[in-house]
Parts: sequence; C-alpha cells; structure tokens
Amino acid sequence: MAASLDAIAGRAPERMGGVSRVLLTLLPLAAVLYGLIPVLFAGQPYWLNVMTNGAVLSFASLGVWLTFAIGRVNIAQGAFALLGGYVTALLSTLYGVSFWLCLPASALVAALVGAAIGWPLLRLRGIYFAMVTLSLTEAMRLAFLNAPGLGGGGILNIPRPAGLDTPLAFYLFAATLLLAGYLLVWRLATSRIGWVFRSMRQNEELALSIGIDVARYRVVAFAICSAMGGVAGGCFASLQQNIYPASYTVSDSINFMLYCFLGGLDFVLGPIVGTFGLVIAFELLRSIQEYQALLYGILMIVVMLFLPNGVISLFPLLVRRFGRGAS
Amino acid sequence: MTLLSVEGLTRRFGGLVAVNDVSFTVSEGEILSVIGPNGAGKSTLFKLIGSFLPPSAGRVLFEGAVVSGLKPNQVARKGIVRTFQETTVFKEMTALQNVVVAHQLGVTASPLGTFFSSAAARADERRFRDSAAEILDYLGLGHVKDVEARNLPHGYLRALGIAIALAARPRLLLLDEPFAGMNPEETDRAVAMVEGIRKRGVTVLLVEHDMRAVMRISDRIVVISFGSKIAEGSPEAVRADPAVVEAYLGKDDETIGH
Amino acid sequence: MEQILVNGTILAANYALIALGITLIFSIMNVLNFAHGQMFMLGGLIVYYVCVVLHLPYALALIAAVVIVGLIGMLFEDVFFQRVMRISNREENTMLLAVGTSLLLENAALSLFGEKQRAIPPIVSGVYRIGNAFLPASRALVLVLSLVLIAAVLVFVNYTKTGRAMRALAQDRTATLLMGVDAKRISTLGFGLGAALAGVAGGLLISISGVNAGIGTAISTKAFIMIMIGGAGVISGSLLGAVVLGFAEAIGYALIPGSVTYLLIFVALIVFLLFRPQGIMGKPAA
Amino acid sequence: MVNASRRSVLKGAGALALATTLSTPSIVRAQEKALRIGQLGVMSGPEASWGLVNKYSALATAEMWNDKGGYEIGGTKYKIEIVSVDDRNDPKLTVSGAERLTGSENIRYFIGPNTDTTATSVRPIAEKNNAIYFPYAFARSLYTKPAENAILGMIASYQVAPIMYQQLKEQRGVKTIGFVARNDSDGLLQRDEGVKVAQTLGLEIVSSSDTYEPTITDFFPVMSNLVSLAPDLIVLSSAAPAHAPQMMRVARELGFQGLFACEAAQDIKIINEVAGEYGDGLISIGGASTPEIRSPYMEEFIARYTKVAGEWNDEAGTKAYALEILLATLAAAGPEAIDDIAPFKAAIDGFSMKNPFLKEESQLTYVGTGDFGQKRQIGVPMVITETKGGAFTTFAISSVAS
Amino acid sequence: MRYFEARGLTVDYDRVTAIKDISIGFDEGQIVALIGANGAGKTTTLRAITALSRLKAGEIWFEGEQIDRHAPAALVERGIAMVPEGRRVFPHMSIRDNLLMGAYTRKDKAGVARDLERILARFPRLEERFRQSAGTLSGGEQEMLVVGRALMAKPRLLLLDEPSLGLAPMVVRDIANLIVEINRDEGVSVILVEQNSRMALRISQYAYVLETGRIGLEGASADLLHNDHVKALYLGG
Repeated sequence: MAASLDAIAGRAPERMGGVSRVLLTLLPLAAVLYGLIPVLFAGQPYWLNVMTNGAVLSFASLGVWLTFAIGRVNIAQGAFALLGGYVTALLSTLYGVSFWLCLPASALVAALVGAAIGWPLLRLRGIYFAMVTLSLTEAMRLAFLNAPGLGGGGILNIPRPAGLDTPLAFYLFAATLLLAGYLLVWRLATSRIGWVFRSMRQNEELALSIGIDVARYRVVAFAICSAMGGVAGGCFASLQQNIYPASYTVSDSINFMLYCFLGGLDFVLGPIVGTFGLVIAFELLRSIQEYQALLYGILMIVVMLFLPNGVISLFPLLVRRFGRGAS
Repeated sequence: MTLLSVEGLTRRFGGLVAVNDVSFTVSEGEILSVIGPNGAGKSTLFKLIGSFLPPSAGRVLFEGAVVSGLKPNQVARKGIVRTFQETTVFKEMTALQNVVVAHQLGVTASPLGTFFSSAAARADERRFRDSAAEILDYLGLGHVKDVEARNLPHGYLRALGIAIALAARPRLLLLDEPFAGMNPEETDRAVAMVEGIRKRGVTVLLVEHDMRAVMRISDRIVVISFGSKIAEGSPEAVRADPAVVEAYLGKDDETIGH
Repeated sequence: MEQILVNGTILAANYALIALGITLIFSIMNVLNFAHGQMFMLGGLIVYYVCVVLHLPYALALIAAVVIVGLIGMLFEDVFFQRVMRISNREENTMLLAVGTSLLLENAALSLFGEKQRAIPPIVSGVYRIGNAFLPASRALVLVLSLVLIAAVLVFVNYTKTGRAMRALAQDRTATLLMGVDAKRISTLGFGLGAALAGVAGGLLISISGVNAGIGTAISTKAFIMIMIGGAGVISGSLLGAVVLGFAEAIGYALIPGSVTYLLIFVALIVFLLFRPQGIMGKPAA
Repeated sequence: MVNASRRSVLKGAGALALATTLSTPSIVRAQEKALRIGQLGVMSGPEASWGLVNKYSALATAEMWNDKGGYEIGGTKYKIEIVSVDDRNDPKLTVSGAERLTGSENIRYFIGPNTDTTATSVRPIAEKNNAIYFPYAFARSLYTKPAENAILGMIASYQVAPIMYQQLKEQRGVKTIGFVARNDSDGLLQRDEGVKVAQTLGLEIVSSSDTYEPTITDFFPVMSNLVSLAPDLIVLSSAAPAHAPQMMRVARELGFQGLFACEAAQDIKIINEVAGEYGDGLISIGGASTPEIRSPYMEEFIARYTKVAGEWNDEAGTKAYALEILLATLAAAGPEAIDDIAPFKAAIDGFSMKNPFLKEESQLTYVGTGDFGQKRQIGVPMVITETKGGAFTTFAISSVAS
Repeated sequence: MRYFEARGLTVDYDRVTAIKDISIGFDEGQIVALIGANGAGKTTTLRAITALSRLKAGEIWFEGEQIDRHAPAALVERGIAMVPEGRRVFPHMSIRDNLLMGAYTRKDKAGVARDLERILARFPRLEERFRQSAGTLSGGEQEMLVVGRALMAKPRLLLLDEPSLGLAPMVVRDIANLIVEINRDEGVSVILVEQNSRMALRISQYAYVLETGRIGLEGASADLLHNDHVKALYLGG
C-alpha cells in the first residue's frame, strides 16, 4: 500500500526490478490519463480541452521541476514556450513543415537557446536566478515583438496537425506527451543523474569537489527544461492555431513555477498534480466570475500556509494516519 | 616521488595578500601538514590547490602537470580531492547515498546508459554501493548508513565528509582542519583514521590549527604566517624553530589572569 | 539633452522609493516581495479614493495610503510570512507565498476599485523651464517629495535605534536577539515600512500618471531589475539601481527608435549579471 | 465608491444567479423557451473593461426584452439568457471557454472575444462547432474567406483612419502628424496602417517610431520626444482608455497645442478624471451615441446599462449593437436558425432593419464587402467625436461602405 | 538561593536530548567555566539560559527572580548579556553602531554615551577604527568588539561562548586577561564556555565538566586543573 502510494507520488521503491518499477510508476498516471479522463469526459469537448491544457501545461511544468531539482527557481519557462511556439508557427506556415517535425524542431531550438543562455546564467543562484529568468521571459516577448519581419505581430492560421482534429484526438496526444515527459523526468530523477542533481542542489561546492561537472549537469537540466517548454509552446501554437508575443508572459512563467510548488517539489508527480489541480480549480471557479481570481489567490495562500511542501505532501500524512488507524 | 608541487603561489584580494609566494612539494605516500595561526592564509592556500580559487601568480603541478586553471571537478578527476571545514555533506541524503553519489568519477556507463539503466549502469551502482558500505564501515559509520545526514550526530559529520572524499578515489587527499573542535579522545581516533587513510595508499595534505595532533602524524610540516612560508621540515625541526615559536605559539601561558 | 536629464531624475527618484522598499523587506526578511508592485498600486488607489471619492486633501490621502499599505504589509508579515518561514522545508516557499499575496491584493483591488485607470487632478499646475527642458510643477512636486522621503528613510535606518536594529537583524538574527531586540516586532515593522514605501510611491505617482489594478507585476519587475543592478539587500545599491534604470529609460526613450529600450535594458542586465552577479554594490556571494 | 460597491453587490448577485444557471440542468429552463446567447471575453486583469462592457451591454439588452415578455422569433417569445465566460485574455482559456459555450452549453451565437490573440484562437472552435461569433478584434483574416463565422462588431481602426485624417486635414488644417503606438501587436499594426493612410493623404509625418510599453507608469519620457517636434496632430495608436488621457495630460503639460487622435474608443469619465482640463481636443471613434444623435431607445438602453453596470461607459454605445442585430437577424432567419447557423448566414446579406439607436431614420445592415469581400461587419455608424469641456461632442458622422 | 541558579535544565533538539538535568549555581562576582568536548552541550546550556533554545524542563533563577519564562530581550533588560560563538559582529555596521546595538535596551542616553567612552578607552584599537565597518577587523579585534558590545548593555551577568575559538595563542591570552579584568573592574559575573580548558580553568573559580549532555564532574577550578581525569581527557597531557 505504502509502496504503491510512493510510486504514485513518483518515488518508486529502489529495490524493485527495473521493468516493474517503470510500470508501477507509470500505470496509475496512465490509468487516469487514458482511462478515467476519457471515460468521464468523452462527450464533452470543453472538459477534454481543459484536460488537454492541463496535460500540455503539466509537460512544461515538469521541465521547471527539473530545474528545481538542481536548485534553481526558474521563471523563464514562458520564454521557451514562446520560442517553441514561434518555431512551430514559422516552420509550418512558411515552409509547410509537418507538425510532427515542427515539435522536435521546437524542442531542439529551445534546448539550444536554453543551453546557450543557461551556460553563463546558471552561475547565479537563489533569487538572483529567479529574477534574471523572470527578466528573460520579458526579454523574449520584447524580442519577438520587435523582431524584424514579424511586423510586431503574431502568426495566424497555423495548420492543425493532421489526425488531431477532434478534441479527443488532441487530448490523447497531449496525454501521451505528458506520459512520455513524466517517464523522462521520473527516470532522470530516480537514476544516478537524479542523485547528481540532488547533490548539486544541496551543495554545489561539495559536488564539484568529488568530480561532478556541475556546470555541465546544470546546463543539461536547463536545456531539457527549455526543450519541454518549447514543445509545450509548439503544441499550444498548433492547438490554438496562432501565436503572439503576448501569448506567454511573465505571469505564465510564474504559473509554471507555482504549479511545481503547489504540487510539491519532492515528488516527480508534483508538477502534474499542481497543474491539473489549479487548472481544474480555475475552471470550477468560473461560476463565480469576478471572484474567481480572488479565490484563486486565497486558495494558493491557504495551501501555502497549511501544506507548505505541496499538495502531495498530504499523501504520506494521510497514509500515516489511516495506516495507524488500521493497525 | 613528488606528487604535488606548489610553485610561487600567490593570491591577492584587493590590496590584501592572503598567500604570498608559497612553494613546497608533497611526495607520494607522505602526510604533509600546513599549519599557521588563524588568518595566516591556510584556507586560501587550500582553495588554490583545489582550484576553488584562481591564483594571482604561481602554479600548482600534480604529477608534473599544471592543474591550476582547471575547474575543481577536473582537478578531482586528476586525483586531488578535498574535504571541507565543519559539516559539509549532502544533508538531505542518507549517509550511504552521500557516499554512493560521491563515486561519480567511477561511472563507466554512458549518460544514455545511465538513463536507460543499462547493464553497465546497474553494475556501476552495485559496485558503488559495496564500495560505499566498505568506506562507511571503515570510518566507523556503518551503523548509521541509512540515517539522513541532517539527523546525524554532529561528531559523525566530519567522518562522513571524509568518506565522501574517499569515494572519489583520491591520490591526494586535502583535509581542511580535520581536528578542529575535537577533544583529545576524539583527536586520537581521528589521527588513527588519517594514518589509516595513508595506509590505503592515499597521500595526505592537511591544513590544521591544532599543533599537537599535527606533530604526531605529520612526516613534514610547512608553517605559514601572514601568507608567507616561514618554515618547513620535520615536526621536531619545526617545533624547535624560533621563528615558528614566536609567530605561532606566542609566549608562555602562565601569564594569563595575572 | 537637458530633457533627458530632467526625465531621468524624475524617474530615478520615483523608482528609488520602490527599490528602497523592496530592499528593506529583502534584507531584513530574506523575502523577495513579489507583491511589492501590488502594494504600490494599492497606495495609488487609496489616494484616488480619498481624494476623488471622499474629496479630502491630497496630503491626507497620502498619509492614508502610507498607513493602510503599511498595515497591510505588517499584517501579511505577521499572519502569513512568519508562519510559512517557521514550517516550510525550503526557503523558496516564501517566494510562492509572496506571489499568492500579490494575486490576492490585485484581485481585491479589482473588486474594490474596479478595473479602470484612476488618477487624481493635478495638485499644482504650471511648468518650469530648465534650459531647453520642461519640468511640469506637478512632477517637480513629486520629485521633491520623493527626495525628502528617501532622505527621511535613510536617516531613519542609519541614525535611529529602530533603524539600527533593522540593519542588525538583516546581518545576524541570533546576535540581534542577544542584543535584546524583539526580532519579531522589528521584522514586522520592517515589512510594514517597506510596504508603506511602496504605498507612498504609488500615492505620489498617481498624481502625475494614474494607476490601475493591473500594473502591479510591471512595477515589481522594475523593482527586481533595480535590485539586480544595485545588489539585493543593499540600500545604497537599490538607490543606484534606481538611478541607472531611470536614466536608461529616459535615454532609451529619447534616442532609440522604436521601443527596443526595454529589450536592450533586459539584454544589458543579463550580460551585466554575467560579469557581476552580485550587482554593483552587492557583496560577492560566498 | 458608492458606485463601485453597488456594482460589486450587483456582480455578486449576478455571479450567484449565473452559478445557479450553470449548475441547474437545462431541462428546467427548456419549458419556458429560452434563447441562450454566449459572451466570451476578458473580464479580469488590466483589460477587464473590454469584456465587461460587452457583458453589461448584452445583459442590458436582454433585460429590456425580457421585461417585455421576451423576443419574438417565428411567433414564439423567447426569454434571453446571457452566458458569460471570462478568458482573462489568455488564449488557452479562450479556447476552453469557447469549447464550453459551443460544445457543452450548445450555444450557437456568442459575443466576443476582445483581442486579436484570443479571437483568432477561437476561430477553429467556432468553425468546428458551427457557431457565429462577434469578436471585437481587427484581424482581417477573421472576416475574410475562407473564414465566415465571425462578424466584426465595431468599426476597425483601419476603416476609421482614412476618414478621420481626411476630416482633420480639411476641417482643422492638420498638416503634420506624429504617431505614438502601444508596443504590442495591435498597436504596431494600427500605427503602420495609420502611417500609410497619412502618406496617401499627403500629410507630413514627423515621427512614427515612438512606442511605449503597455506596462508603463510615466509617459513623460515618451511624450517629451514627440512634443518637441510640435506636430499638428498626435495619433495615439491603439491607446487603451487608461493610457490616452495620461498621454494627453503629459503632452499638454509639455506645452503641446495641437490635436490628438485615436482610432480606438475612449472613456470620457477617465479622461475627465485623469486629464482634467487637458482632456480637450481628442478626436476619437465614438460610441455611436452622442447626445445629438441618440434615439429614446438608446436613452432607455443607457438607463438600463447604468443600472446593470453601476456607471455608463461610452464604449457601450457601440457594443449595444451586437445583441440587437443578432436577435433581429435570428427573427428574420426564422426559429430554425436558433440551433443552426446556416439560415442565419443566409439571412445576413439581405438583412436590414431600422437603426433603433439613432434619432434619425436610418437603416442598420451588415457591411464589410469593401474590406473583407463579404458582409461580416455590423453597420455601426461611424461617429467621430471630439472631447470638449469634459464631454464627447460629435465631430463627424460617416459609415463603412457596404 | 544563590545569585544565579539553574536547576534540572533539559533541552531537546528534534526529539534528541541535547542536555539533560543540568544544574549550575554560583555567587555574585564569580567566573564559572563550562568545559567539555564538542557536542557535550555547553553551547546548548548557554542558549537555554538566554532563552534562545526552549527548555523542556528545569528552572532558572537570577538575583532572586525566576527568569526561565522570559524572552531573550527581557533577559538583556534584566542584566544578562551573551557573547555568542564565532564573534558575530554586525559586519556591515560601523564599530560605533555595533557598540550602540549593545545598548539597545537601555533608555538612559547619557549613561550610554558615558559607557561608550569608557569602553573605547578600554579598547583603543576600536576607537581608532570607530567609523569603519566591523567586518574589516581582525579576529581578535572582533572578539574585543563583541565583548565591548555586550558590556554596553551594562550586564551583571556575562555569558561567553568559546571566546578563544580560532584565535592564535597570543590573542587567546589577551582575551583571557580581558575577561579577568572585566570581572574584577566591573563586578560582572561570568559564565565561560570554553574548548580551551586550561585557559578556562585558570581564570575561573568554579567549573563544570559536561559529558554528552550531562554534568560529569564539577568543582573548584584549581582542583580540576590538577585532576588527573580532567588532565587526561581535556588538557591534552
């Protein structure tokens, strides 16, 4: 019971065999993504759309989680989503490149730009890194706004990917993407690479002293994060069929960070729970209109005050409580 | 055979010269101590050798090759591994995880192999776990290997710090004030530990404030004061050197309180 | 040219108040106050309400803004931040909390004051000419008030007992406790003072350009830029950051075609931080 | 504040009502023949006023008809229900909002959204789910074929500029012109269109490179540059109602004597509050409801709007048209159009009604052939206003060529 | 009831007992030493007395008043000042401001000014660098500054935590002499926590030897200095 709960939270027990660990970790999420959600919402394009948003946003948040894992508060994911969105938009509208090629291209460009910018910037820590990445989001928006040839404008009429023309199809694609992203990050986090990340987060100097190439691992983590942001941006560009400089702003970057926080930074599943939780909460709060955002703010403070280590930190607590009650 | 040679090492901070033209060598298999009063520049010297700071002048050679200018992790790869003062460990990992992760230099699997948990990667992990358990046992930490480092009693953290360094398989181990804050009993144990490390084939360079322990274990001692080397030699020679006595020991204690 | 100097000076003085407030909070609490811009906005809206809706004098409105926003800051510190700092595993959690409070303030302001741009009639009219440059009287007034306030804060922090305690607390919490300082009270006071400075800055600025409920994030971003330039947690650095940003903006708007000004500011900032990550006045990270 | 708090109460009540609407199964409502119209737009954040005016306008019109027992389509009276969805100006939320209206709620007609970004995001959903929508966004691709589900609810800036500048040139002797644009996609596009128009008219352009960030707090540095060039006219491209008055005040304080023009609608209350005595001399596209031209029906609408929203907003003068013409077209197309937009589309081309908001007898039709190649724009009268003594006065009246 | 008396002090850290049932007491004007190995609980005892650590059990009496429920600030006002381990000066404040911080709880401005003069007279090195920031001082000078800062509170009981740590022997001697002088000239009682047992025993009248959170041995310092057990364990032969 406890083991499977740990697995759900992205912390599969280490002693388990490779394949069964992967399955145990993926199955619960896969069951929700492929089973529960389509069954619940099959005939409701609106909710499917919300779930699609949740899945793609989760994918981007997972990247941000990875930079948390190396001890950096990253508020730049919006910038890379914007970059990825423009790459997909330009390739598909100007050269008619297929969506299935645009997406890897978005990932690649975002990763390269992320690596190039990250290499020097990742030397900064703490709030300095947070602030400078926040500036980066704003800089990226302004760069596209002032980019020659784009006329300060957005790109419209981005073709919808072939085969993904129903909400259910796009949702299933997004769910698969998310599952793949989850597998990627989970594997990174639980393999030796994850331990290296953790060691860097806890003490960079000590990590250096035992021969870990801290600078390189930092860049790798940041580039993977950026690539995931780029992919998410490319997906949304195709889903909405447009991209504008204002499509991703500082508040989007802040949201990605918040999703991770609220879900819980100690769990790979944290960003997914945080994203879906907040996206769904926001939709449910729609019925109270103007107070929606106000309540959203209050909700966040309440979570922070009472579950400072994320919503998932509730799981172990509950398990302990009920486990004790049972025995 | 000379393992490490420090040649004319100098480091300035603004107008202050923290390390001034210091030269010495460390032979393979010896225990060499650098001592000096507080603020003498020991820590700066230490950082310069480990490449945590770039020198203003001079250079450090390891096995005949220049290592100053490399990054600390590259220096570690060459075989120079340092410990830290106080309690520098990975606080949110267990003792075992601390030491397992410190085997990074011994990884044989490719990054992709590591990611996909290839046979090589699994073999690596098995090897690291065994080696880590051995090191922890050797340093008397075997019974706390599954305790998270932040919950470990204070006294164990320094040993864990050394365990982490040993996991990186150093040829030259730099120990930063390994005896600071220890009572005589603890110091005895630590001295035995350092001697044991030398027996494992590791050359030791230590920086220390506590004269007594240093006198017991060092083959040679380098004394620095105000950034400059003022003496070098066997413990007996250094102890007898009037310059050392004056700069370091001051006058007799009996004047206190009178 | 003179105009650029005048513009830069006015902007720098306004920004300095903002930067001073966020720096105070950061240095004492180690909290990056994401809600700083929202506090600024609230200060402006309070002045609007007192002046335009209640028809009371501007001076009174400004005092109301200082007091109310200051109290809100103290309340946040006391109720939210102290708790989160006590119970959370990670330091970054206060950052999330600060984001939460910014959302709360923004939406509360939206519900209370509406979404419209608000401004108050000019307090003074007339325009001074300095060489070839124009200096409208209302802006001159804001400039003078800003400078007076900055000076007052500097005097307070440097030469009063409480100010000294704040600086001490920023440097060493335990040692400060041992001096007999009620650290909780000083933290709350410091947070309140920082918030009040944001409030008064908003209250001053509404008299020349108005505010609306949505400008908070933009102001916070500017505040971040300033403390990155000057060095986080260093008062002199924050003032310098304000001057640099103020003049960079003034020069940029005057000389650079198109509005790449801010893009250039960001790029310059990022490049600058590569060489001096601790900012101009900041102490190098250990 | 009295206004604000009353509005809050109203908002609260509306929210509660809406919450009940959304949570109550639609079967209950079906018995009394309801016609549900969607409204999707930005109703929170800095741009909140754009969507809120749409919402209040729709609510006001709906209440006026409901008081009369409903709107008659094919012999049956329908109660009109407005279903509002806030998109926070975030395309992701616009898409799910549109999916909600046209998918879950099965609504075929909705008003909004309010910006190019959100409107273009909605297009695929509306076309897939067969819905007609009335965006308040200027992107031409929304209204030109192959797109045919969007109907522009107002007059586009690029339609205003030629007429406005022409009139200013002739009536006020404007010879030199300077542009300052909001630095976002809308602002830069509007400026570029304006510059082209000015060139065609032979006006001397003294500056066209000044822009400002939407997040600006002080316009002094921006405006001092332009004012020093002393043009006869300063065009504020895509200036938000929040910003235009500030820019005017700063320019006047700097000694600017000329005129201002803006192709976007402005808010006289904010102008008075922010710019005060400096608020005169702004030529802008009006809300089609200046006192000289409005009908008693418009007066009634204004009263009702004020009741709903707490205060009158001049922008609503234009936004009043959407629901009115939508209902009339539905009536013309017949009851089957309620659930099927094909008859509605067919009815557009030949549709004509008496413009209820204007005092003088004039026809209200769909226009847009000139700009979009098809009739996908409401033929709102183009009322160009000038601020004088704290009020909008009519400067010129024109219209978009069919 | 003695001048200072602590009975049965017990403090837990994260459910691990840091000190257990520690009782110490002494008369006015004495210097009392707490010695013992690293982690024996010396610093925790001081922190418990100054209310920086929460007591799980035990009570503390000073000048006939029970003080274990007071906040750190209230203790300073009652005449107890502590010099923490590691010379925690306020590095970015001037010497003057550092010293004035010491007088934070005092209301008598004239008295504060007088004491400032007096302390500067005692530490001429500090007077020379009155306006410089404290971070620029050497280790020994910083130790003088923190002692001077504590004296600015006009304490009747001074708690010193490892004043000799990390100082060169010559400087240690100066600091030891300073403690003796302060005790003699100002009539301040002192609780001295030290690693340097020899120094501590030499200048104190009475001493407690802490072993893993408990008092292992206590007695007159002169006796302990010659006690074979203590000699073997803590004085390094």
